[in-house]
Amino acid sequence: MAIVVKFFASLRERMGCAETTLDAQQVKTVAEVWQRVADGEPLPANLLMAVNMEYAEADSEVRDGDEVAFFPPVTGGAHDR
Amino acid sequence: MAIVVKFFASLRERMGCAETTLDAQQVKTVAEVWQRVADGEPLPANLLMAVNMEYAEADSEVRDGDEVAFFPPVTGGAHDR
Amino acid sequence: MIVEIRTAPFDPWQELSRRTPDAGGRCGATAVFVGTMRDFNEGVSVREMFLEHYPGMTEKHLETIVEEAVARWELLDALIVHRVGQIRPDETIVLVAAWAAHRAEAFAAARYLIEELKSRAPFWKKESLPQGERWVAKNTPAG
Amino acid sequence: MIVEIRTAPFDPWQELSRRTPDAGGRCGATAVFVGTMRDFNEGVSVREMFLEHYPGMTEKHLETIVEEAVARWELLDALIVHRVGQIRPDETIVLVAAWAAHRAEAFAAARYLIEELKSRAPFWKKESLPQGERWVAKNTPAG
Repeated sequence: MAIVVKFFASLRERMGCAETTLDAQQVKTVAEVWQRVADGEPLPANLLMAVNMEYAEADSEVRDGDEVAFFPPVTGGAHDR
Repeated sequence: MAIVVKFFASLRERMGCAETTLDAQQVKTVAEVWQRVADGEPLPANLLMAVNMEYAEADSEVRDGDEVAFFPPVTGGAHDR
Repeated sequence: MIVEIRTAPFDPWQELSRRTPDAGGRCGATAVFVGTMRDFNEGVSVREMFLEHYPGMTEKHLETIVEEAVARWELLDALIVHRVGQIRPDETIVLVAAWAAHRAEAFAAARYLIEELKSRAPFWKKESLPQGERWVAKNTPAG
Repeated sequence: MIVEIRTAPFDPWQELSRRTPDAGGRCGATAVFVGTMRDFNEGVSVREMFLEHYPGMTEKHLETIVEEAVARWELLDALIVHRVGQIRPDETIVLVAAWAAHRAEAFAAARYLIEELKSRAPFWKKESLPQGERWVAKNTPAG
């Protein structure tokens, strides 16, 4: 199996891709996932992370079959303020 | 002309009438209107009063052509608390 | 600005469908409150109620409340529709709505409309209970 | 409890007509908030916006928010319907509703639903301005 990595919104555009996969043996934490996909760019301070669709932290563990996501701060809801 | 006097809700039932008229020459204030219509019963402390559809006080003046109303505390709005 | 007293049942969502103002891109937030008749009040079962009002004064009073809300929160529009007469459980008693640019104003205005309406507008409730009729003595606190 | 993501325009009042729970005399209060797209944001004219979400996580998150509100205010029911994709001015972005016995709970729950949704749920806005597109950097305060 593998780890699926997803990017959203402005980060998706910047990465030039919405989704990639990693060999699970190469990574143990979300931070390590970021290192593998970001070409050595440090983890942006305000980036949000999720593992299996729950918010996670940089040191959260990842395992084979997990879905890891990175995205900018949320800006949803109504366009009312 | 004359002064029209109205009663609402439990007061209307207690007075046995929804509306009566008074000769305007006999009364100068809301309190005097009450005295004429209530057979000498003192003005109940929590009774609300209006002159020409605006809330008024016992000592508010009344004039020929005015509409004076007496009613219990309001209990309107939704039945939700 | 709309204030209406109704003697027949009405559907609040149909009212809102008809009434939503054409705000031309300026309306970001609509807050709505609907009060419905419950079949239970202060521990007793209520089969029906009669809501009395003071024709003329009640409308005037509701209009004042709406004008106050529109001015205070710079609303695009506001609405009160209120039932009177015989009302049964699950029927709508009151609908209030506030249209604003932003949600804080819309929520605050809708809350103001319903609280002012309950504390000041001339309406009186008489409940039909299994043991007979009773005038409701006074509103319990807003809670 | 209903949570739905929509890719096409929807009418909030029609949704509410279809969804109003049969509360059997127990519902005294319904509070509703509707967020609509404005054509102006932070001083610039907005012609259109694109709302991105995280399919799966967004729904899961909204369901959690609804469950929290229902538990905390003992709601009879609650609802969130949210648009995604290309959205034009005057179209509905979000509808939240809370059904309760009493109005204080209904208002508090509706407010909670929309504030939590805005601060935590995975949605991202990209605005189409006369001078080009821009991702909205972050939500301004609830105010």
